[in-house]
Amino acid sequence: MSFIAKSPWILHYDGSSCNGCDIETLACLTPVYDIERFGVINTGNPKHADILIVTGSVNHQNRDVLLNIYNQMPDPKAVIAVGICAITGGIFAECYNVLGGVDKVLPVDIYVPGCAARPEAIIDGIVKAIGILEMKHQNMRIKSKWRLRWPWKSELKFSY
Amino acid sequence: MGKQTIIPFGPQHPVLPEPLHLDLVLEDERIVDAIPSIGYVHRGLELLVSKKEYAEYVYVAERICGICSFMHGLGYCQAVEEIMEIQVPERALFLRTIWAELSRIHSHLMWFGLAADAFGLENLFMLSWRLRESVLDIIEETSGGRVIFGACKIGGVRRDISPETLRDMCQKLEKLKGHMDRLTGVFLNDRSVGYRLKGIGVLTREDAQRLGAVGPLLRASGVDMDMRRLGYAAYERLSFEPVTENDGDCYARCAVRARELYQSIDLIAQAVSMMPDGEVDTKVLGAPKGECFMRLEQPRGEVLYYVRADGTRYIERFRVRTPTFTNIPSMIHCLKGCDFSDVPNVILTIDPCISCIER
Amino acid sequence: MKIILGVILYIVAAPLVGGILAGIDRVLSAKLQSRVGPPLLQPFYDVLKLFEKRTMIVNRFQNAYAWCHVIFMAMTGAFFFEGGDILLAVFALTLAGIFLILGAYSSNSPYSYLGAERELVLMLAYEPMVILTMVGMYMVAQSFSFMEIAASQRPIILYLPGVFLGFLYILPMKLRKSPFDISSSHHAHQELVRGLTSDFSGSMLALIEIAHWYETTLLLGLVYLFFSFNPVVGVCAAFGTYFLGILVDNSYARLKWELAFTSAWGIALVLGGGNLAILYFIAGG
Amino acid sequence: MAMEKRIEIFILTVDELVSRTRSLHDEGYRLVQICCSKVDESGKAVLELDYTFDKHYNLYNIRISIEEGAEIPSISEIFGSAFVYENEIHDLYGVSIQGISIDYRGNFYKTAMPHPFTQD
Repeated sequence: MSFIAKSPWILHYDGSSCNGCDIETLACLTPVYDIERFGVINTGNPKHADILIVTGSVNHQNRDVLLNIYNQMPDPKAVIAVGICAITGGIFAECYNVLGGVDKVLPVDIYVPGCAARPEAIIDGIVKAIGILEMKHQNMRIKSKWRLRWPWKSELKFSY
Repeated sequence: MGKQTIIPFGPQHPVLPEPLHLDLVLEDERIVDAIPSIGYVHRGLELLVSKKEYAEYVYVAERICGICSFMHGLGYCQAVEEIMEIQVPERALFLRTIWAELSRIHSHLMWFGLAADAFGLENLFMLSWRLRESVLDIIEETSGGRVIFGACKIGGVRRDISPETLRDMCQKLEKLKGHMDRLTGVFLNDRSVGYRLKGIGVLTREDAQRLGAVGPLLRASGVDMDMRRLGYAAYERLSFEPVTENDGDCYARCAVRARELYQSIDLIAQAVSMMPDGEVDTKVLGAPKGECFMRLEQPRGEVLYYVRADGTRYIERFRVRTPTFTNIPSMIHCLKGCDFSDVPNVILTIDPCISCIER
Repeated sequence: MKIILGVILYIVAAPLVGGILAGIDRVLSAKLQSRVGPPLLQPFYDVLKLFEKRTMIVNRFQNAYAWCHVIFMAMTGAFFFEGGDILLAVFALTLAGIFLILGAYSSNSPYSYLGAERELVLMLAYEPMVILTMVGMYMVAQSFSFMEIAASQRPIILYLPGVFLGFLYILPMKLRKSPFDISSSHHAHQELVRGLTSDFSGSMLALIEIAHWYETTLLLGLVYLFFSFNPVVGVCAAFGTYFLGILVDNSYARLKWELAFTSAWGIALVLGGGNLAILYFIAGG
Repeated sequence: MAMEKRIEIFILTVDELVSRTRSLHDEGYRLVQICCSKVDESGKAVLELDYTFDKHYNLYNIRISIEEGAEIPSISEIFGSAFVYENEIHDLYGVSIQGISIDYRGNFYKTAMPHPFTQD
């Protein structure tokens, strides 16, 4: 078991959601649901995050923002699409400005259905994403033959 | 004149979960200009009227915004009912009022949490959201949903609330009042919170009126304007006074919302005590023809719906002017001249709802 | 030989103590917020996970600065706990802080830039009080050596109550806690995202976190010095101070840098300076 | 206070818009919204702009009809908050409005297609 399973840090991006799934995602952090039990922190900073939670569909303007955020997240990382809008576009799929679900832009690992997705479902999605993160970490380890990424092995990957 | 820095604020930013983008021009830590740019949430749902039938469009209207979802549905339904001249049963009107006020409580409690988070008091954020959960429990118990509950439909409401549940609801809300005292007490009396809120982002009465502010933002500047006075739903028969404060700063906006929480609980108690018996919906036949403006008071302020129908099953034009949209000029005005560390406070005390702005 | 062993022991043990303290902090904060909270060892999981992650850097200087930050932080503690000169330790601590600021400056992100600026202001705010603390300890113990201060049987706290209170006041600035988590906070819910550490990721962030644990241990060590006449009281006071910090963290809003600066200088002047002046006159008279 | 029943709409020409708006402003009215809708008038597409004002909970509507692509004057000098609506109408309907106090020049909404609300 790798440590990534013990401390998945999330980053929440609101695509073009109606706020319903957003507030449910935030509600996961609060006392009744308290997702910090699993070591989850809402980082707010892509460079620190392991799991990207996207609510709402993708449109032409936030497409680049989403890609940018995803590219700034260091590997291993997972993407969760929360809510029906993030999965297919939902009720707004027919709108002219909506491209569709998040998977049009990013590889999505976990789909959490619902309108709005309930906090229990979101927590379940995050726990499932932990499994995927661990798998991705194993793949990285096979490639690099290192269990830990040693600090001096860092790469110049991102610049402004 | 110091060196100017431009800080991109959003669209992804931990303080504001929603994608508003602001370019803040800073001189050291002082904001000299703020340029908002929107469109990250723009879906164009006003055009969906040509694809969804008028009765089906209620679902879209509810998803304009997930926080005041019920009120958006209510506004749309009222506009269509107005055009079609439908008499909504009394009981349905009272139930609508109750759900609308529950939405207001849940929205304000959520706002208190986000505001606490903005000035770095994590503990208060957790407390407010914990109280909010008890309101959500009531909403779930009565309607089946937590944030988007689809209780409103053209001609009435979708389900009835039994008298026992109504009684329980009143008791729970009465109990909630005690917890709210603690919450609002911290907001209004704590010294460090007061330091972050008092005198910050002042909007004078004249500026508020000139810039078209609405809702708690306007009432905090001393203007008595509350669309509930129009008497839609059952408000005509309930007695209440709009809450106003005179300072126009972030603290006053907090105080307005704090007092509105109690007002809402009081309104619900009044509505429950006056609740008539009878049906909760009427049959709707035909299609709307005509046009209508409908205004409601949302947690964030006055919202206006314009519906124009031509007698087919599809509405011709639907427009919604949401409170946050008209509060943008006030927000820009307040941001200018304040500190960078005040930006989250000022933005949040406007209570922005970006998906409302852009629809 | 004994010193070398001691240094090695310190370098291994200090982050463990700091990490456990951070874990206690998170559990206690969660309890104060009526949540269950993470496991006690969560900070260690976090840091080990960060080592597992790929590290993205903006430029190579960043790595060097992060390394210097943690090395100097560890060295400071080593000076301090192995009986070195506390004045030297305090200057090395400042240097370690400067390296983090340089690291934040070296990335072009406006958030880390502003975070670095605020950290500099904070440094200006707390540094006078730290120096006054050192001077006060010298006046009481007639030595800058940690060993001699710790060994002195005089209850330093009785001579320096004002200095101690002033030191308590600046402690949240060094520990990055509310009300002074201005430049970088534990919870990234502020206008600067994570401020100073916004642009560090993966193992570099882990190093900064470890450096923070060293710093926590070191600062609690300074608190211990005030009560060193009785080791049990000293350890209790150090932990008590930390818990007080958690309590304050959970009950205050984040203040602004102007207030942090003026209040820290005011307190340094009144409490610290006043205390030293009284001490001087009593000693002189 | 009763609900607003049938709405009163005053139909004006483009030239009268600014002067009427100014007199409403002086009478203490507040700008509630500006709304644009596309209507077919005997086979020809016409844009109708509704300017809604409010005083003491009473709505006052001004409606002007223009052709697509026409130019109209801005009222943002009179009502400071008008600039958001005018930018919106410019971006979504392609109406060019002269002299908006804060003019985004088509960058307020960045949509997939220009002037989506005029497309069929």
